[in-house]
Amino acid sequence: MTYLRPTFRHPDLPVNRLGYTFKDYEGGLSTLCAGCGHDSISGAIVQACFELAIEPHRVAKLSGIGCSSKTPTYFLSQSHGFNTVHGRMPSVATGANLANRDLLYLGVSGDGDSASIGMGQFVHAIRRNLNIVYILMNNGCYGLTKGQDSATADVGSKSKSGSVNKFATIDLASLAIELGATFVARSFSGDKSQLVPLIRAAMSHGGFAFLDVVSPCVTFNNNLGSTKSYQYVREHNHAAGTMDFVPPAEEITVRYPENTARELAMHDGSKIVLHKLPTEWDPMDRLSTMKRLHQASMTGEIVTGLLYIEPDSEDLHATLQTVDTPLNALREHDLCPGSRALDEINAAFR
Amino acid sequence: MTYLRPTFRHPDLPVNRLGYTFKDYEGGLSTLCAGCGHDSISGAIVQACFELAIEPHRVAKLSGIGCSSKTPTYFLSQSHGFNTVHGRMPSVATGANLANRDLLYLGVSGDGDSASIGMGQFVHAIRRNLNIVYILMNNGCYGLTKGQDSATADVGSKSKSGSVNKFATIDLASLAIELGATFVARSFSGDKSQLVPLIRAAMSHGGFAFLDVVSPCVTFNNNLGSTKSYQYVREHNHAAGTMDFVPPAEEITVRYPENTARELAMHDGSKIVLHKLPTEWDPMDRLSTMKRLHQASMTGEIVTGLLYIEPDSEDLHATLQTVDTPLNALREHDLCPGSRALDEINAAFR
Amino acid sequence: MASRSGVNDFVLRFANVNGTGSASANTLFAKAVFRMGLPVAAKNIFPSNIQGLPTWYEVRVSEKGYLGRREGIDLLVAVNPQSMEKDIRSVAPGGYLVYDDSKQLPPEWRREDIRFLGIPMIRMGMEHFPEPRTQLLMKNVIYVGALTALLDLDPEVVKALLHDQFGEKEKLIAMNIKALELGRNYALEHFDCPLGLRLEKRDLNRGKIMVDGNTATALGALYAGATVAAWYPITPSTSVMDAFAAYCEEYRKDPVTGKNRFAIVQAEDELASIGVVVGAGWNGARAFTATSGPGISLMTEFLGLAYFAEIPAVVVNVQRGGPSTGMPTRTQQADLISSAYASHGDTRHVLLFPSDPGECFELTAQAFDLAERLQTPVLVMTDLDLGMNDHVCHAFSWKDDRSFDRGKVLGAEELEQLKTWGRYLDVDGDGITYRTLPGTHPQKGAFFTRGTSKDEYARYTEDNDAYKRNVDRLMVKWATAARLVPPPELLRCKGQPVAGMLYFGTTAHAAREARDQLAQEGIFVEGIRIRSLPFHEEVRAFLDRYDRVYVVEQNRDAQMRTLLIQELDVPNHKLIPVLHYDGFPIPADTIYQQIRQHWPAAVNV
Amino acid sequence: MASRSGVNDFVLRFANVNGTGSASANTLFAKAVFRMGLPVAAKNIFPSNIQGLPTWYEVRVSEKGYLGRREGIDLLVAVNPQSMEKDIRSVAPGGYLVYDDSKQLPPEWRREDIRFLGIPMIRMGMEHFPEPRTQLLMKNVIYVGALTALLDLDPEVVKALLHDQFGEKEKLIAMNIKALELGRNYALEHFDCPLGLRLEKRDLNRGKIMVDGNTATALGALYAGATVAAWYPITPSTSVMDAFAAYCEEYRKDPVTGKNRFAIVQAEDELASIGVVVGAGWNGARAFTATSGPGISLMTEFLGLAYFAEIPAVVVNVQRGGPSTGMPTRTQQADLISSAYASHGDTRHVLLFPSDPGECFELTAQAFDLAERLQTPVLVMTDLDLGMNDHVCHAFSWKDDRSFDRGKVLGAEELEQLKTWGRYLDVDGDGITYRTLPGTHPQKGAFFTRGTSKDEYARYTEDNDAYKRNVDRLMVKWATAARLVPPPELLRCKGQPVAGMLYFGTTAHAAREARDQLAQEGIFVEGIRIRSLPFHEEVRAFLDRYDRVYVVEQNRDAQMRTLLIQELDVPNHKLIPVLHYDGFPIPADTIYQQIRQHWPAAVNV
Ligand SMILES: Cc1ncc(C[n+]2csc(CCOP(=O)(O)OP(=O)(O)O)c2C)c(N)n1
Ligand SMILES: Cc1ncc(C[n+]2csc(CCOP(=O)(O)OP(=O)(O)O)c2C)c(N)n1
Ligand code: SF4
Ligand code: SF4
Ligand SMILES: [Mg+2]
Ligand SMILES: [Mg+2]
Repeated sequence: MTYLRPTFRHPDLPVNRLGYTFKDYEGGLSTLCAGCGHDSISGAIVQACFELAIEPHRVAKLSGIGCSSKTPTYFLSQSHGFNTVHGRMPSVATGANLANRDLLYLGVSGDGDSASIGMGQFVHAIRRNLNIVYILMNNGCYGLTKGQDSATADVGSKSKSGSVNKFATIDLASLAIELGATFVARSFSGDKSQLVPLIRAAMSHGGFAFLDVVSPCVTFNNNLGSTKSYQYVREHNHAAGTMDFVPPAEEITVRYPENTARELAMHDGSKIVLHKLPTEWDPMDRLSTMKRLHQASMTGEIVTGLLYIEPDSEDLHATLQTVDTPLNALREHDLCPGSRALDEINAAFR
Repeated sequence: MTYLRPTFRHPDLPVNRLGYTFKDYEGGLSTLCAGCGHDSISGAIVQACFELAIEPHRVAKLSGIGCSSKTPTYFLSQSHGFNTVHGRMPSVATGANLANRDLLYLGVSGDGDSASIGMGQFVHAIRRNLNIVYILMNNGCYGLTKGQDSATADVGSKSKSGSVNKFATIDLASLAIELGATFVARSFSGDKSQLVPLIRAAMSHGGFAFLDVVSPCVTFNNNLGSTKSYQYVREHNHAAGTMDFVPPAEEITVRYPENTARELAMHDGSKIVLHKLPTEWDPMDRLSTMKRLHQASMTGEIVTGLLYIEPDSEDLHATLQTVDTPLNALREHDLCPGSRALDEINAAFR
Repeated sequence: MASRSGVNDFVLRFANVNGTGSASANTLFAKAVFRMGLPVAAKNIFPSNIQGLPTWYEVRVSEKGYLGRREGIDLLVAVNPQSMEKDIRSVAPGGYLVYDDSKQLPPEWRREDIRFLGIPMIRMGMEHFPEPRTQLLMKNVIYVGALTALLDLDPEVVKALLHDQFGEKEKLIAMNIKALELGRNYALEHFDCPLGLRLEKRDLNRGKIMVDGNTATALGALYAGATVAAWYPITPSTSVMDAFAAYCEEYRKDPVTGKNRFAIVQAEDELASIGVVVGAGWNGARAFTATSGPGISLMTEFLGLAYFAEIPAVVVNVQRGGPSTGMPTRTQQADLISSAYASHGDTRHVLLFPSDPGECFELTAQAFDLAERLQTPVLVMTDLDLGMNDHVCHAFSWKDDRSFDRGKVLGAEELEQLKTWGRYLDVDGDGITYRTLPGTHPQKGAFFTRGTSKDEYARYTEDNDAYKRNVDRLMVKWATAARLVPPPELLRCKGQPVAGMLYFGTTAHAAREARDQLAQEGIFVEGIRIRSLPFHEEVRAFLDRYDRVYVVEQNRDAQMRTLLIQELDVPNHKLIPVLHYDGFPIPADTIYQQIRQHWPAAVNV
Repeated sequence: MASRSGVNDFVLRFANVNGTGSASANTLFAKAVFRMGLPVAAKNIFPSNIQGLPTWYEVRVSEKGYLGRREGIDLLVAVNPQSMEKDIRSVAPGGYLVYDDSKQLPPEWRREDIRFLGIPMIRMGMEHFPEPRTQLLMKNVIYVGALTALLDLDPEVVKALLHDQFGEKEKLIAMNIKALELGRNYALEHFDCPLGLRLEKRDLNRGKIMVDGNTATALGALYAGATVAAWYPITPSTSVMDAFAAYCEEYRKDPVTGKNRFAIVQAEDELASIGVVVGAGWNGARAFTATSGPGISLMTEFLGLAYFAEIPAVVVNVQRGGPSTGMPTRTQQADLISSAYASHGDTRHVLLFPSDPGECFELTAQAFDLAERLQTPVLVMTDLDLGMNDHVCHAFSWKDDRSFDRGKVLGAEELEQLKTWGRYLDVDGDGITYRTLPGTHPQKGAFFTRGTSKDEYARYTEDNDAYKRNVDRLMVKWATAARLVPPPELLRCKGQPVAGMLYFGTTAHAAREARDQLAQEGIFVEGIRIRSLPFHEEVRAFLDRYDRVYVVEQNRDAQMRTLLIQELDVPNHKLIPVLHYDGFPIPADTIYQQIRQHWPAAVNV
């Protein structure tokens, strides 16, 4: 059952640069539990797309399986979506991206989907620097199968059923940095003011942009003792990698005091302004970030913000040197060598 | 076709503490290419087992698929072996280990086997701290399928066919450390003096002991331009994490000058003596090692030696709190609750 | 229109919102019927999400013991406004609608042909209970209370159940009883109680229990001595491992050290789950996994390895609606071919088909014996209906002198005595060879296990004759398996049978009912319930007896029929498919209709 | 004993060590026979390792064009001491052994019934060439030289081949020609040349080429416009992608920018390979992967998704010996069931069965049309024998006005004009619905693709009727597929046929030869070569014509027979299995023998 929102549109709704209203970026009614963090992330995606004035139909939404992976039905209903199989969204996204380099690829996954069954594909999508915004809705558990611990659950974290996780957590952000990911951020579903600019920045990045968004599961993992509950995350959130995202059209209106901000030019002409560098880590220095993350993991801090960025990274198309025209737009005469060539080929086998 | 070595045994052959000769640790004749690095590693395994005086039949050898994964037939013919499926040895080893905690588990894999198809299982075996010696015979290519680049090939490395690898390498040792592996070392098939003590130390470790051994493929990846050729590795090998391994039976005969050596007590009473700590990194400090490895990857250095160790780690059996008796030795009366209990159980369903 | 009536024979449906605690109230109702000594079947029809979507619970009461699903709802309890309109339409003419009338129904939803019994459940809940969560929960108990009056469900039985359920929690009990009384009194005051439909106590459940198949499966594994379990969560198999873990915590602790005589691993995916099972099986522990369709697909490569390297493994496949992610919360029997022939190359796997929780217990236990005896994977094929719904069945039983059949495993002493031994040498002529476990003997019995071709002595070979000898022996083993698997169960009929009807698993109840329906019209059909692949010899004998055998299955492609033809080479024209595959459990009527049409000339009694 | 003799009709085998450059010398020989206008078949029998193990190369010359494998070696060239003893035993009585006598043979290896022709190849190599590597290589050319004399193989043809092969590399050519002459002269001096067995030029290869199936498959994908390819290395399919990449480098560069009109990804495993293909297919690119059995097993889950979500995908399955890792360097046709019904639930996939490289080219190209027309996976089923060995076949041809059938894809303008559109709405009644590609239109045509149940408008639903409508429509599509797939090929016989013989793929040659053998004894059998699943209507008609149809296949479990019964519901008793599954290509004699035994009364001419 999908509940489509009424399509009635108020004439006075604000529109963005391309004339789209906020509603144009929404999707079907969510069937997630009331209060689920994932719904907030969907909201942030809608807002980011609205603000960036992305043409909805130029986005392709892909996901695996899980509550998180259902969300693409709940935003951007004018975009094609693909709810693939559990843990294998990265490969499907890779194929889709290769077929048409001109769309914006938005991948949504869960911690079960990416850190367990999908680990291999996650790692290799990073290695290929696939051009995708990869949003991980991280609740430390398997929501859709009723709350088992996932591999991102912290040691000692307690789930609603009372079981205590005994295994080390896998920090996918840290892992992504170790593997050479070119854009890595962490955020919290409850902090839209941080999340929206991060999504916008990720969408402007020309490579694998990973967002690990802590997103509490209200039904199975929002209890006392859980390190992925709203309360715990609010108390331990250390929003440090703060930044502003400035699209090409906008001027930077605020000036920052020397040495506290740094401007990065993105692929598409937009800019990222990083703050507070000296006191934390350098988001352009892999090791400094990893060090910070490892420290944080000792203290139970959740460090959020833009963790690492390599602004001019080369994506898979660059590596494979594909033509600029989307491959799916090539026609017979572009592709088929024809009978003359076949004669030559035959000759080699005589 | 397996060629068994002649079983004739010379009466004067040296024997180890348990009375086994070197030959007792050998296996069938290798069918690998002459000069293949993997054969040297097999040799090092034989030597380490001989020196440690391990009872051959108390070892279980497991592997995936590949030239590397064939090697378990070429050593320890008195041990049970299992050549499983491609990339999935870790899960089979996990099951085997759970069934009988009393054997020594020796896993052999290749870079194709572990870094590509096997990535997910590799990561999760580490996460569970499975008690196994995991030897990766790393030649940067797929030997058995004729030389394609693997995910551990360095960017820019050239294979015999002339193709140049365009993707970032995955450094499995670095990855293992990031993931919390409790014993991580790197070595070179051509450096037995380093490799043998490392294998001995790994065998004494009570958890996941990972050895990334660079092992040139003479047939497909030993050419000029390859960063996994004998020549390249010899020239760039930086053997730094040097150590001695001292089994419980032996006394430490040499004394090391203050501050240049450090003794670590292992699970089984043996000791590891680490050298030259101050100048390189601290193998008990994850971050220092990762920093060193990342630096090395910039300069093309291959840092070998004991990279990281956490001597008193808890293995999977400890986490799962299994009984001391191997599970496969439990009998009906240990396992079956019997008819009385069943009556109670039935009552709950009335 | 006359209202539906009848004693101990009706279908009732509860329409709720999931995540609102309705499941326990609905189960309370079904369990109370069970305790009144009546055959009852309960089916939970739930959506593939966690909270807020429509969910239904169907209860069939049948004194005759017809416990398959029956279409046509006699009484519907409607508390979900979301689905109310459709729910109202679903009641059979003459039926009843018990609904929440806290808010008024839109007049256009009214029907003349059913009786509307409005009860302000939500309002009553709000009036009598302070907390919002309690209000939500208690409205469910209120309708159960109303049903005690409307259907003559014994309120004392319900109260006893509440006591059993909450034990010492007096407050909870009091609250529930209060809600129960509220509902009961409201019904007694406002309606003529009981309705035409009603319950009367019987004593038909002696020696019986009411339990779900997954719990029973878990118990089977517990009793059979499974020590290693690996799994990956997937509906509808998850509760197998939940139950197994819970029972292990209770019955498998070392009494002295408190340590575990089991190891359960939540693996990173299904490939790893089956890998763990194969590794443990290779190393001599009884090991199993539980999964559903997508998991089976992912286990395919490993199942081929286990077949060819001859390693015991038990896999529970709780089937759900396919293909692909399909209908994860609906039931089907559509993984027969993908399970039987899982993996590339010439592979065949042993399948077992339990039909009720009692058999889930027994066949799961047997699966471990068979897997070790045959050194091969054994798949226990249940389905969502069996696994997740409560079914009435015979109580579990276990003989205390029953021992595990560990199969042909050579110990150190036996190895000492053997002159020659070959891991794949068929000394007994049954296709089953002797294996050894790692660590058994210092000099003897070591061998190398692999998924490639090998000779009798486990040596790698590419020799074509050796390969052929090996795969031919596997067929001898397959024939041996056919002698070891549980025999089918026959369902005789009173008259002279004119045809056979073959079925398996959860189709059993509907098949019996359909047989009786047909018999009433003079069409006598003998039934056979298959319990395994390979097929037992008796299956062939049965098929030989009839010119027509209706093969009843819950999938689109008549997969069991394919297996029958492939394995027994019975003439295909005589196997007539009777199919049902919409995701709901098969109703007797479906079988009846499809068979009936083949007998136009039959006397209509 | 009389020596074997005959013109243009014998089997020759080369016994070498792998990794010693013998493959190119052996191919040189076979290619020279081809250029002499003679039908020739070459089969490489190699071990599953890289260097140092025995490897054989078998060449059959048959003026009658019998190019299947034939047992009985007439002449063996033995240069591998490791396997020499066994090799000598393998020569048919009356045959010849050309061997390296640089070292003396142990006297006990001698046989009286064959002729020993010793040539000191290694010694000659060492005497005439300085470098060790060259010595190793040239000894192979020396024996080819000897064969020019012994068998009347035209040395000029061989020289021309060397020129073609080495082009400008004069030194290499000179060296090879020197070795060739050395061998030739040695033979002329020491033996009576030619032997009884010999070659005579004919003109039977007009319009033909000699090529391996994997190269042809790659060309098919190239010509069909495949732009995205993802794969994971596995024998024997690897060379499909090697060839595809090489041809793309040559024919698919943008002439202006030099950029690639293709994207090839060596994926991390087979799950990812098929994932990439599914993603690309969903997004409107022609995409494919190539793999073998273990890969198919791993692709199972994704194949189910592609079936149910209806996404075009082309998968080349170069079958090898199973089960499990099996015999990776041997051939079988044993993945039929695992490919046809890959995945849990009710799934069915389209299969195509090419029988020679020409068809590999053509059917691979067609596979892309079918996949897009039918919006479903299409598996091109070849095998190791076809894929990795050189076969003589008709030259590839391509009509320049041939266009790609992209199937029912709606563009922006069509969407504008449509009032209603449902992704899964069967407007044409053929079960095939209209799809749209991402990014097509700002307001219209967006939909959500999923592996779960959905309604005609691609909306998620758990409704049982909607589910059933959908899977029933898939069966309508399956019936449509049966009309679109390539028809079978009939193999008529001269007399009045008494039975049919059904086969496919690489069995074609052996089947023709067996038919002729049987005909000689008065048993006339009409052949039908299947080219697809679902089966074309003509297949049913053929089966209806005969009481007995021999189903010839290279697997143990008669998998094609199962498919025939399942899909066409033909009476199973009339389908008689003729099986061969030892890993070698099926010889005509195997078919002949198995059929012959059913006709004891037949006249022996
Ligand atoms: C192959 C396979 N195995 C198991 C499942 C069952 N399954 C569905 S969702 C899910 C876990 C989802 O967890 P996560 O990705 O963290 O998403 P969440 O629901 O927590 O958002 C699982 C195991 C499946 N659909 N497919
Ligand atoms: C599922 C599956 N896919 C592919 C293969 C083919 N295959 C065999 S070995 C191998 C790669 C081996 O590479 P690596 O692990 O690095 O071992 P090496 O030969 O280099 O030692 C592959 C892809 C296989 N056996 N199984
Ligand atoms: S179960 Fe958890 S993750 Fe799933 S929708 Fe509910 S709150 Fe969200
Ligand atoms: S191909 Fe390479 S890895 Fe394989 S045996 Fe030869 S040298 Fe070793
Ligand atoms: Mg989650
Ligand atoms: Mg390798």
